[in-house]
Amino acid sequence: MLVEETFTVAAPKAEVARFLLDVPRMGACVPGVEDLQRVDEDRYAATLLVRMGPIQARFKGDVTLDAGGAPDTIVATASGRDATTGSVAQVTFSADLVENGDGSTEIRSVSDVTIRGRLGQFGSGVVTSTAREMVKSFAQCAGQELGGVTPDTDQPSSPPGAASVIGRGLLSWLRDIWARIFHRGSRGGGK
Amino acid sequence: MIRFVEPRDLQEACAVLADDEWGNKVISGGTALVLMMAQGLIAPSTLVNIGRLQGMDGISRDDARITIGARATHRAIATSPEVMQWLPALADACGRVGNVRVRNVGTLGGNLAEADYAADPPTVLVGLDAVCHVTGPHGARDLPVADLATGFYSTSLGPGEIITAVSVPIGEDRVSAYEKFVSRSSEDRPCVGVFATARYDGSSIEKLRVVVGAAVAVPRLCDDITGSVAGDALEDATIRNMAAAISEAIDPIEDARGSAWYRRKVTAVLVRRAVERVSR
Amino acid sequence: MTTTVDRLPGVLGLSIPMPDAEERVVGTLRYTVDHSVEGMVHARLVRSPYPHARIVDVDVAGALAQDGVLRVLTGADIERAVEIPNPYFGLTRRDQAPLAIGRARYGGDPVALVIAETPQSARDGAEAVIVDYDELPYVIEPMEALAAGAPQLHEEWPGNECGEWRLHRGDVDLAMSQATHVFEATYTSPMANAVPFEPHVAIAAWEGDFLEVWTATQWPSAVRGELAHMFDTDPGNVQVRVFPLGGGYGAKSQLKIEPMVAVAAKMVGRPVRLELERDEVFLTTGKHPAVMDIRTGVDEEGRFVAREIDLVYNGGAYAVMTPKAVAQGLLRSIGPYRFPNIRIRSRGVYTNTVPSGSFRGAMTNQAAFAYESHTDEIAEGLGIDPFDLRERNLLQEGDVFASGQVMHDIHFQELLRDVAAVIGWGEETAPTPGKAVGKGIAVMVKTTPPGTRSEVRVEMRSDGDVLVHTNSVDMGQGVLGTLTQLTAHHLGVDIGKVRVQDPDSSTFDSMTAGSRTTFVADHAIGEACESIRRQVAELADRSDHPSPRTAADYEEIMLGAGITSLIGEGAYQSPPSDALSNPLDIKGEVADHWHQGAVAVEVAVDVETGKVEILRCHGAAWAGRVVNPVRARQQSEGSIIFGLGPALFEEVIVADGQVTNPNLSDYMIPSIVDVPIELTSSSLESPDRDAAIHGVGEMTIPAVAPAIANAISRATGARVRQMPMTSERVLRAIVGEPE
Amino acid sequence: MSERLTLEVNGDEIVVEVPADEALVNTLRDRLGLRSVRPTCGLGICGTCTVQLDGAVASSCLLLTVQVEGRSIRTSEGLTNDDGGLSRVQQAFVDNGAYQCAYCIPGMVVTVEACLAESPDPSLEEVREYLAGNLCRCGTYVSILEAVTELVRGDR
Repeated sequence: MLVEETFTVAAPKAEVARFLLDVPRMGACVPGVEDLQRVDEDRYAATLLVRMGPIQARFKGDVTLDAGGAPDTIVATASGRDATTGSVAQVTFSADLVENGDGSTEIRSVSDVTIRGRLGQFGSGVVTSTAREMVKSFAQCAGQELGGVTPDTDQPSSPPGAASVIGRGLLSWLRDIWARIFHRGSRGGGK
Repeated sequence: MIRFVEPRDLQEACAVLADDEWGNKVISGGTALVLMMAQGLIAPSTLVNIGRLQGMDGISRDDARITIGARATHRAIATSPEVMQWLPALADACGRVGNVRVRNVGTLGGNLAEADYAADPPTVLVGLDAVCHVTGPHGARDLPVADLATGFYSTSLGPGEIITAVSVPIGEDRVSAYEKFVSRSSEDRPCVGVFATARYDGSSIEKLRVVVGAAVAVPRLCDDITGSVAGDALEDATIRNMAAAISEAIDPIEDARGSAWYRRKVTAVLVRRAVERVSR
Repeated sequence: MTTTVDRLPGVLGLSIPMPDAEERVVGTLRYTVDHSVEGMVHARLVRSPYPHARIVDVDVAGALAQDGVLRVLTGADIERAVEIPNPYFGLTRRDQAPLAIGRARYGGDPVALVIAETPQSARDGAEAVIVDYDELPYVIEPMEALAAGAPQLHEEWPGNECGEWRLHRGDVDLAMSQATHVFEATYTSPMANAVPFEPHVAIAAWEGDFLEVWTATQWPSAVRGELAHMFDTDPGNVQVRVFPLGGGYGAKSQLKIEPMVAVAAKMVGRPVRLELERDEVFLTTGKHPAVMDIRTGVDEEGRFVAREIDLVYNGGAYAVMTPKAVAQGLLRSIGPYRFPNIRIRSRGVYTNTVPSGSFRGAMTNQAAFAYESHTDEIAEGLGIDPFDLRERNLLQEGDVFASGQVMHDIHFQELLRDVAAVIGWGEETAPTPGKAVGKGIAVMVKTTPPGTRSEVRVEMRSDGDVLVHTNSVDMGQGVLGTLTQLTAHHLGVDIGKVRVQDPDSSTFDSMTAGSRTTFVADHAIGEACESIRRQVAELADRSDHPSPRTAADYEEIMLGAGITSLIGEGAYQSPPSDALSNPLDIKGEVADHWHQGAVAVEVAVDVETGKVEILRCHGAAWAGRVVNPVRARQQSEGSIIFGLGPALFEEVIVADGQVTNPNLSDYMIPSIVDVPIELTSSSLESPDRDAAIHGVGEMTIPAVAPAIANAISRATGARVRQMPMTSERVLRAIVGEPE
Repeated sequence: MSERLTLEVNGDEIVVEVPADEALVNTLRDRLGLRSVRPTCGLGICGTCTVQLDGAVASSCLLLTVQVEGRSIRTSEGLTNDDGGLSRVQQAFVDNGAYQCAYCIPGMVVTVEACLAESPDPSLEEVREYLAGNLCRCGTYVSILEAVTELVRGDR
């Protein structure tokens, strides 16, 4: 499934790219990362602790960085296996960096997440939601690391009243909350 | 090897639970917990059984509320004369959870704490302003059911906290209805569940409230949309517009029970049907 | 309701309970899942999470370190093992190994087997096996698998070809060009799972060169033959024992897990038991997903003048029966109608999905959904009543089938009239508030599998007991009871004297499938009993005893001759035919008899949600003669209920190359509340007391989905061409919102 | 770590020693040999592992044995009369041919017994609702309803 997240951070593109290519620093922003260790130039071993409600999975695996497109595009692929549930996770995270001209950079990220095995059967809704939450949490952390997230101007500052709702529709409650916190919009969906 | 602990009282249960938030799990009816253990999704190190603690399964009423012990089964709630008389929509929702075996064993506290989106009672309880009584290592507190679920299978309960009872306000002149829609077998969990309740002042609706559940990660209270709806008789167009607005406002889940498109469609229909049922 | 004509005297036509009825009801009946063998150890599979991957390495050290783990087998071990001369098995193509060798070809393909002292240690061991995979591109959709450059499943079968069959008759192009109207549509059905409640379970034990296997299978003779081939031994060295099955419905056809336990038992020198978990049953077999394009030319009177069919079946990762099954799929796609001009292509395709196999109503459900939906679409297009259009085109006695075969024992008209009468075709239905109500009908024909054989051995003892040995498997249809009744009937003895043994490989039977057993066993038992009658008559002649008339006479004559036991053997072999000798030109005798059935339903559709409620349903099957009315009826009605699931909501969902709903919460099957209270059936009989006895196990299921589709269309005007007809699909069809 | 506990199974006091995570269905099948109790879905959906727990039906796959210490459990084997004869519900199933492969039937029997004990004269709808959680893949539902209808009629 694809999880798309676009967010803006108050830092120039080169600095954002440096951050994303600095795996230990970037990894610290990924919720649940444990034991991140360099294996060779572009490859790291890591364990990712993922919590889906009461379920806890520990994916052991590795992360490979593709800096070939930097600073415009940065791609990281990760895969790991959780022994308890016999599940494997694969994530391809790609980020396009676009400079806004005001010194800030828009990060357009697309994460392709596949979970196979028993956790993959647990429910795509749960997996999508968990992946979305992780990317959002990462975005928030990255924003803080890089000097804060630009306030979002596209979103209404508070949910519209009922009177205005009828007839023109509403953005979702969740989207409202998240949008107000740190980002411009998000989309998750099945592949 | 897994440990099975029979605490003497609630305080001991909370203390054991708080020791290891992820490894120690509370067990009451066991329906959800044993299922996840059997499926290999969780492997707790300790089970804290509150199934034998006294005084957590009663249903009582005073002038202002009905209080339901967390260990009351769905069956007990569905067939309780008090609940049937004062909170018929809750009795209805609990009577339609799973099958007769699940209703016999599964408890209200367990249902709420699991925070499965495809559930019936939370939708009704959120709409009725129900409050969870929670006990934890640092004492007791009240937590509105509306603030309990925070996402898929996730709640705002802290480490070591246990739901001990749920209180539901009564006494107002209100009419409520729960509409459940299953998209596949009759035995399916809800694809969409809609609760509507109207508070009356004489023959006039003073306040209308709608909650959408099962189509969304956590029950969606639609006061932002229904807040302005009041009056003697609701116009058909008003109800339809409101139903359409609610179906637009939710962020529907996609799963084997239906796509987001479909859940919006069904939500609009169910909101209309539920509201029509509560309009005198 | 059971309609019977001219009830035959004797034991045929009586609802005699199954011999083990009480054990079944109390729960003491022994299934394979309840069996254990002295010294037995337990196995658990490790399955590939990837739909297509090279197996680079299997690290078994962690598993072996677990308490109680005896051995971890991999595909590489099997390939190397001298004990297993032929590691590949398969009844049409030997393309499958007990554990994947070199490559995993679908998400769920077994790659390692952990053998341990207890089920729990086998499970712990399986969790500790670490497989290093090199992922390969994969393909799930058959049309993509057929395209150039698609990932290839098997080197030996380029292009992912898994069977292609054609049939043509007359001049389709000319007839289409001259037709008054041409109708065209595409119908699809996904994978479904039979969900037998008892899972696949097997135990294998070796004693020297002798292999004994207890397994929940419908095809013991096939299991025996293939295992003998794998170990390069005589089939006489392999004994396959079968207890009554806790459900089969096709899912326990062919070979499934038997090769795994046989290999494991050989390698560890202990009896090995393997029982699949529920999710593994979903990863083992399923109904063939199918896409069927139909074009039909019709003249001004509504007669079908030409038809063209293109059928693609998804065979999954291994052939199993697909290369042959798609030939049956072709024949079963024609339907019960006359077509002077017809052209059909039917293909099977390898893909990286669960291997498709038999499923109740095999290769007919998919096709009947298509052709009977299409019949109604044509009727609607022409403004003709669907009943009248069917009557005008249905095959009749003496008609020529599309293959050129002259058809006999044909009863489609009677079946159509029966279901139409019961449902009240043409009568207005009382409107239900908020619901659209409509009726639908469908008729189906299923060819019987050609080239099958059944043997029976009947032993008559001087104490009057009669023992029947067959290799027919009881899977709830009550075949042992049916064979008991048939034996008592043919031998003229008391039913209480007859005992039918559980299958033990002592006789050959192609399979318990395709609703063939009653038909063929009747012939075989008749022959065996005739042989005993003859032998007794000869004994009587020799001793000047009057000709035997009753069972008591048998005993007396045998005792008089000093003989304690007489053996009569009988066999039924379906007549040879070269109709399938040229895959690209099927011609001639394609069935030795025809399964015929019809269904009518009445539905109520909630037009706002698309939810379909079945108000009433009636099915009719041509039985010829009914052996046991209660069980005949349960076959027809059970078959309807079985058909409701895939018609309305059952679908194995594949996402990212893996099955995402392999459990009964995400894959739901019909409950008692999903079944209409008014569910009835007819088993139509012939007045001729020598009429062929037809099997009735699958005569209604294929017609269920199209009858529902037609009823939905008549209720709402919306046509759903995709199974299952979920609430969402129906609503999308009503509001015109494509997926 | 095993727990030693006492259960009442089909009227007999039984002491078992089980690990804390053992489901009741496994204790009944594997330790006590009560093979009428069968795991099929493992999710409490199908009903083939139905038992009566203090008279109320429950899925034995969703109960840990340690949870039911001291409680009374009844399976289909325990419903037969003292002389081993079939209970009237079991007999009605036999008489109406209400079984095919029969894997689900003992669970059905246990459920019907509980249903009729709670309400001796249920409506057809009530019976269907009560049995909605007991699935039969062979599709024996019509015969099962006929068996229950006969029992209810016999009571009137």
